[in-house]
Amino acid sequence: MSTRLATGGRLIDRSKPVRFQFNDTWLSGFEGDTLASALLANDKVMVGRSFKYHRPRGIVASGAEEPNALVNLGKGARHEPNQRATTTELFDGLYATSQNHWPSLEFDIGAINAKLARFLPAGFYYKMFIHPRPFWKHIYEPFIRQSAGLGRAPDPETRDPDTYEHFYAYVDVLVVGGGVAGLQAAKAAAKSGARVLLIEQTAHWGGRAAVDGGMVDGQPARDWIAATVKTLEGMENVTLRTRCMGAGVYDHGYVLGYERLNDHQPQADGPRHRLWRIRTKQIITATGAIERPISFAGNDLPGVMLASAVRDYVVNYGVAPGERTVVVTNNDDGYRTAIALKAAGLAVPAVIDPRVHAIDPPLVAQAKAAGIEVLMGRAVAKAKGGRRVTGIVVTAHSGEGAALREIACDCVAMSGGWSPVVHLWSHCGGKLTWDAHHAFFRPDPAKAPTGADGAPFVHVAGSANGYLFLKDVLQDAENAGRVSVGLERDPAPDANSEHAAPIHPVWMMPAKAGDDLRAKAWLDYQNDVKVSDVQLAAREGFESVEHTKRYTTLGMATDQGKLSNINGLAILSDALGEDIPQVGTTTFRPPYTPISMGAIAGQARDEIFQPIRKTPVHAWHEENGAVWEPVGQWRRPYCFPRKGESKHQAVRREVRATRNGVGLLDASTLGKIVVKGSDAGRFLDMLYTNLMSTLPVGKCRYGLMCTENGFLTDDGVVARLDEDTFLCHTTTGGADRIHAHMEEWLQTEWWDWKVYTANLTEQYAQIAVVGPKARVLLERLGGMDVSKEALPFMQWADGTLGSIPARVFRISFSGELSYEVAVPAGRGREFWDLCLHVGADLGITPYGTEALHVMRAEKGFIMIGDETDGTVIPQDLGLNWAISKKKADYIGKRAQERSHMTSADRWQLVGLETLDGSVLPDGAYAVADGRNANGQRNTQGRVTSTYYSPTLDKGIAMGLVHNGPARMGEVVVFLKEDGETKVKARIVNPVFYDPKGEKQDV
Amino acid sequence: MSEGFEELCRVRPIARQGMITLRGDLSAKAVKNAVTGVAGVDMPSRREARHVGERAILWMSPDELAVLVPHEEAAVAAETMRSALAGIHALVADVSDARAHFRLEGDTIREVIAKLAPVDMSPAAMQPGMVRRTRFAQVAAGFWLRDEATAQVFCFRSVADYMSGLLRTAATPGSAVGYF
Amino acid sequence: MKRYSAFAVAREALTGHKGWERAWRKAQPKKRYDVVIVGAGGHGLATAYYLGKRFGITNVAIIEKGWLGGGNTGRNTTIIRSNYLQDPSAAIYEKARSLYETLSQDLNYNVMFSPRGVMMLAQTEHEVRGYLRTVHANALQGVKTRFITPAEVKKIVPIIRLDGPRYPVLGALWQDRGGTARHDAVAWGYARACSAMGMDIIQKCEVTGVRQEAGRVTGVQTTKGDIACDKLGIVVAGHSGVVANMAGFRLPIECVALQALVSEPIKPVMDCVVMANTVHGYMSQSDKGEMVIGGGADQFNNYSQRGSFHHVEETVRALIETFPMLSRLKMLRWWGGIVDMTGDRSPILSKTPLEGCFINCGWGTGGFKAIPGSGWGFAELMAKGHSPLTEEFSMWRFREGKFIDESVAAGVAH
Amino acid sequence: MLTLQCPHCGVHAEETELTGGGEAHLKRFGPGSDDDAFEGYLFLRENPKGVHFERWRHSYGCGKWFHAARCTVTMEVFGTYTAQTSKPPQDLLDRISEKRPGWRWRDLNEPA
Repeated sequence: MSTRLATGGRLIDRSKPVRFQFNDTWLSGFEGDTLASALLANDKVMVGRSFKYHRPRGIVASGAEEPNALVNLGKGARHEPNQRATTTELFDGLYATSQNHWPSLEFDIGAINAKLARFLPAGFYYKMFIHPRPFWKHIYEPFIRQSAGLGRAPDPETRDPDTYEHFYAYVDVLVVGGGVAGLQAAKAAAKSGARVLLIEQTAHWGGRAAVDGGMVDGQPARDWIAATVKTLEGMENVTLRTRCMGAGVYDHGYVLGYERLNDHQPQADGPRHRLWRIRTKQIITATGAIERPISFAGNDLPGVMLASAVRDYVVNYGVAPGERTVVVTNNDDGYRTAIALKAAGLAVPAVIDPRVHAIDPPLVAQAKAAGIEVLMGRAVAKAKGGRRVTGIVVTAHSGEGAALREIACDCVAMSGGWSPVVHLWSHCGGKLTWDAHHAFFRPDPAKAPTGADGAPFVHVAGSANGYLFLKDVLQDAENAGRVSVGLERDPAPDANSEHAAPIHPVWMMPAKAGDDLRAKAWLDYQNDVKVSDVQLAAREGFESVEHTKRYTTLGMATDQGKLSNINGLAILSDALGEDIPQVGTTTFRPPYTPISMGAIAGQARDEIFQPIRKTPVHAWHEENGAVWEPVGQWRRPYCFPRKGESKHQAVRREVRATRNGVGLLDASTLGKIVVKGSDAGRFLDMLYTNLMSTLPVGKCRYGLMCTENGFLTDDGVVARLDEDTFLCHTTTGGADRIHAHMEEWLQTEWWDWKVYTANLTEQYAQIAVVGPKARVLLERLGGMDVSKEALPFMQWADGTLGSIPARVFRISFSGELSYEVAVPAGRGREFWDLCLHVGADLGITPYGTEALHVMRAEKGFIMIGDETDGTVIPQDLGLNWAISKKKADYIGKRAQERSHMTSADRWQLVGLETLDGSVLPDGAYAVADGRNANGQRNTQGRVTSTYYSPTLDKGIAMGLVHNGPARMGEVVVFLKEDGETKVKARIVNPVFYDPKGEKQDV
Repeated sequence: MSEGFEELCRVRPIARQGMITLRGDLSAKAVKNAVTGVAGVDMPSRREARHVGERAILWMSPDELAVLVPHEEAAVAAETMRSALAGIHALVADVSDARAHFRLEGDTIREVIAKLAPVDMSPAAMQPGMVRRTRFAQVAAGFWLRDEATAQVFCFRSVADYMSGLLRTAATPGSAVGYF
Repeated sequence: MKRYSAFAVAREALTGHKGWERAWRKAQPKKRYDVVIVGAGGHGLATAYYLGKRFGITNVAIIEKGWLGGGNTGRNTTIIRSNYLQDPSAAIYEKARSLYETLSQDLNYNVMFSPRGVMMLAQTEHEVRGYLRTVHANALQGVKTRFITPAEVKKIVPIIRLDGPRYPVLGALWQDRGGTARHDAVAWGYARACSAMGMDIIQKCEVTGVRQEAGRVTGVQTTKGDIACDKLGIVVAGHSGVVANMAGFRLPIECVALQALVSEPIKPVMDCVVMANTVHGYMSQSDKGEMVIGGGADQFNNYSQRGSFHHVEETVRALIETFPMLSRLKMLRWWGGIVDMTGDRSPILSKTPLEGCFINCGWGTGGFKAIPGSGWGFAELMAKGHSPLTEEFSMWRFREGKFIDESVAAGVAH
Repeated sequence: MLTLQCPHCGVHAEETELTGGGEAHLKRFGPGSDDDAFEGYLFLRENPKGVHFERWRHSYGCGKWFHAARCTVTMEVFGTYTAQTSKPPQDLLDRISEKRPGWRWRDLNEPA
């Protein structure tokens, strides 16, 4: 069993017990424990089930590479699936449950899959479930989906109670990894005075050296670490951050840092996670190395662990993963574990080492001296056990697995050698080189990621760079630190150098293991990928490493293959008879380990999810029950329903009140762009299809704008303020777009023209006073002459209304007598209230966008976005009157000369009236005879706007119809959504209301 | 927000800030005079913000300045500039009502801004007297440092509530970064 | 070709799966082929497959710079739908969708086509109108879609928040026979079938030049030697411009990076594809339990297969607002692909100025769903010189101003 | 995540402060131009795998348009310059030739 030792544990505080629950049982650990160490201390070795076969799974590692120990963490709104027990710091009241089993961890129905394993080889689902066809959707897939997924999904109505935030940091050097390499590299870089940020994903500095010891600068590693941290903390140009992981490296020195502020103290104030967006000139990745498992049969049994992890649990947490631990290693480092276990008073029945040494290297000798039996040239034939390893079978490594003896044990510590963590190096294009001597990929300094200046911007330090011994690590780190700030190399602090015998790569143990053993030798624990699966993939021609990965799902689990990639790759290259470097690795992608979606979204939630743009009258709309319509980021009132009124009833009331009395519209969102300069007229002539330069001062003119591709993009009224100043109104959506459009042409095409523009949209509240009684209302406000004589239709005037400075435009989008009044935004609400006050007895009625739409449709005015959709040219809309024939050029003119644009076959704008007076369905198409070559019904037109007209008490519509204007009076057939039900409509003049335009010009 | 924690910095809207946009040739004497005349502040050079009390001139772009004056003076000041620039190719617009302004006060203003804007807020890079137009989360905004402990942020009027929400969230108690 | 079936798997199980043959032959290029297809992605392989299946043209080589299916075919979010607005799009995407229905059987390879339904949320009045228009158009195009109410939306997708503070769900465009498929399987299934018909799939073979005589294509130069052919099909997505240059013509195409993301796997919570275009996010849940998410495209030319992070941020932000329960889930991995965008964001399946040379490209962000239809039509175009499916997708439509613009009904290409 | 220095205001702007504007140095063809010229101007693009000249607007900053010479594969930025020109500055072209001998872009061929 696994237990807490009586003494030891450098990271735990035995005076501070912590209570937590696992699968609803209360357990206790100590402050400083991880959930994993605490579980082991409580003899909870089996903590989950594998993805495919639901095999029992135990804790394998002690850090971010853990593939098995994933738990549902937390309750209710704080529930979080797939949390790694090895990186979860223990806190009081922690609640965790194991995953992917039913009904229970110990008894799991899904485990039947393990019995069927031979029937479920790699890629089996590509070969099965093909017949009968409907079964995939209705039977096979539902079953597969049922068993899919690991962690429990949060409740659908969950609202995350925690907050998240972002932070931008700009530094000269970012060091990722707080082991001795990171510390030394940071120190070396900081000496130059550069701005240095050092981040470490765990809560502790020092990395492996703090566990494995050694002497640096004549002092024990741990003391050196403490001292160095102190030094760095004392430097004002250095920032240190623990619990902050380097998640991803992007172009131009952009790095994501994932800081977990409160995961270890859920009740604390402030954000749970902070996503750092770091911009750095140089990066040093001191991300260490990860130990590899060894592929032998039964290597997935709970109790079979990485040797370094076993060591970590003993040294850091005073936890013994087992009472009798067999060490299996193909390199010297594994012996450290044997020695550490012995030192902790635990039994180590044997170290099994496939190598044979003439002279024992120091660590081997040390182990023997400690009385540990060392079996050279030997291998593990298989590990035995069920929910926990009970023993191993020893065999000759060179053989096929014939049993030489059995050794009982409850823990197996395996070391297959180390793999540098090269993820961050690779994210932005860094390439790797195969180091045959050490049997691992290391960063290829000749192929480093390059930055904006084309020079390398990522450096690697320490074991991440392939240096496994303290002395070399420190020297490499010193170099990296100095190089990153352009300094000469310099000797690093001295450390005890060690002699070690070379690793003997072992990709399958024993070397000649047969199929039965290979089918039980795991590569990817979580996804249940075995040696035999990779070999099958190779046999079937999946020769690219990417093919094999996807076919077998090797390395596609939540650990992204941190343990399995190299072993799997080696098996593949062996099966293909190629060298490992030829086969190559899969691509490393961000993030290094999974990061919360909350952190990615940051502050942007609820009220500040996205900006809401508000007009000066917004508050009044809100207070008066406006139904909102989002228009871009603006909110515009759709209508103002009164008590007991439906939206439709409200719209009808608003239309009638406006047509018969006076209505009030908040038009503040309309774009207002000032264009000034001696070339302003010339510029607007290019921008609009109309001739604007001839517009007299004091007058207004409706204009159309097209894209260079010929399509109608915006419309609005232009007012000439003085000889060289125009005010251009745009649609609500157009304001920013058109202003940018103007600046683009001015800056990039006609930069010698004398024109300045300014977007004054938000300087003014613009309020439309509309209806037969509009003049009366304004006259009551007083301050300026708004009579027909003083201010005729399509003119503007400056003055004051009710003592508020105002610019009044006599323009109409409703067909009624109408004034659009622009007042300073700061006084918009005042003006609005004033109108309501003095207009009360006139029945003044605020109206929303829907009434606006209805009234403009009754008048046959087009609406950008309804009559236009990016494929419509002004000529389609009967707007030729607004296209100047006098001009040689305007933006879009050339495009409109293309064959398809001038074709007689284009659909053109008409009015539509159903024969029965009903309202045509929105978006309906008019059918023509026959079908096209693809069997689709032929069409001859479509509805662009359709409304019930309260004024005419019938349905009215506009639409684009093939050759429409020439077909007045003709009846065409539209089809409803079902594609069958017919609606007959007559083609009519689009101006349904006041065709002569008398009402607006009074 | 729990008791015992202070906001990182004080965030308060500046109720009525006068602001005038000028576009023109900033090297032209007439332009300089017109602007410095009404502002009573020296001409700023590239990315500078010059201020005296509540009056300031902000460098907005190679051909644009923003003049800050008390709101009640803005209309007149704009008129004065216009007449001063009569016959010269320039554009003067009173945008007092088109913008919202906020003042951040406290010794962690750099941190609060660094949560929202992709800008190097280190004292070495961003010093009092500098102005920067950029992005605060999802909206265009600008800010300048009056002094080490006072920043002034401006954005469009329509997103004032959003900006206020951003700044207050960034200054939430317990969210100190402790970076600068 | 040994047929795949449960029985075959069972039989093999007893012999340690020793009897499986290669999914596709290892091939070295011959001197000459009737047709050479450049690009062994889904579109290229499907083209070759239908050349053989429909027109008996099997003396075909498919040459691939990297490994087959390794481009956008293996990088996309596997959405399959045909609820397009414009007739030409609806035609080719619906053809593709209907072929997907039986593709597993046709190829004897389980591509896991899963018609779980595709839902496009309408969150503004404008979007509602746009989708109503699409529904009407689809009815006439033979594409089965309907507009559903918010209540129906919530019923189909319980994890959705209908009344977000920003964009309440006003309804949705629903295509119940849309869904997803296993992207790799589509490429592998076509490759296996092509190989079985005697076609050569030549991987790690890069085209370095296009040979021509008197305005007619005669073959290609490759890193594995010259290969002669009567007809050449260029189906290389992001690298279309590069190969087109070799053939001596330019394209109305720009390449940008598009990203996709997956979360850690969780137990099933969402059984269809949801697209929220107003807030720019779309998501489905894979059979493994991962939430599969589509990100945005960069705004600059990019061949790096690395997108910019802010797209990930914007997408995730939008999805949390739409599905608040995602907030504590963790993103496992995100990656980029190079997508080829045309002037109207619709593809090009066309003859070229070089006689005998055809191009199939410009699928931009939405090519996977079209693979069978694209192959079906492009094969016909290459074999017969014309195809109703590809008629409107000519590379000359831009100079005529004859666009196929899907953005008009709030539609997106994904 | 690109950073480009705006030549107008000197700010090292992040991609999110900028708006991309596509290929640079397009010659506008208006009414009367032939179909080839117009199609080339509006649609046909270099789309090179390597050195590219493109337009950007510092839209969240000074609002000015500028040009950038950038490698579309490595994201290396060779330089930025104002948009008020029809041709990149010679010293920039020379710099590119130093770093990428034999580069080609439209008619801006590498000087022999």
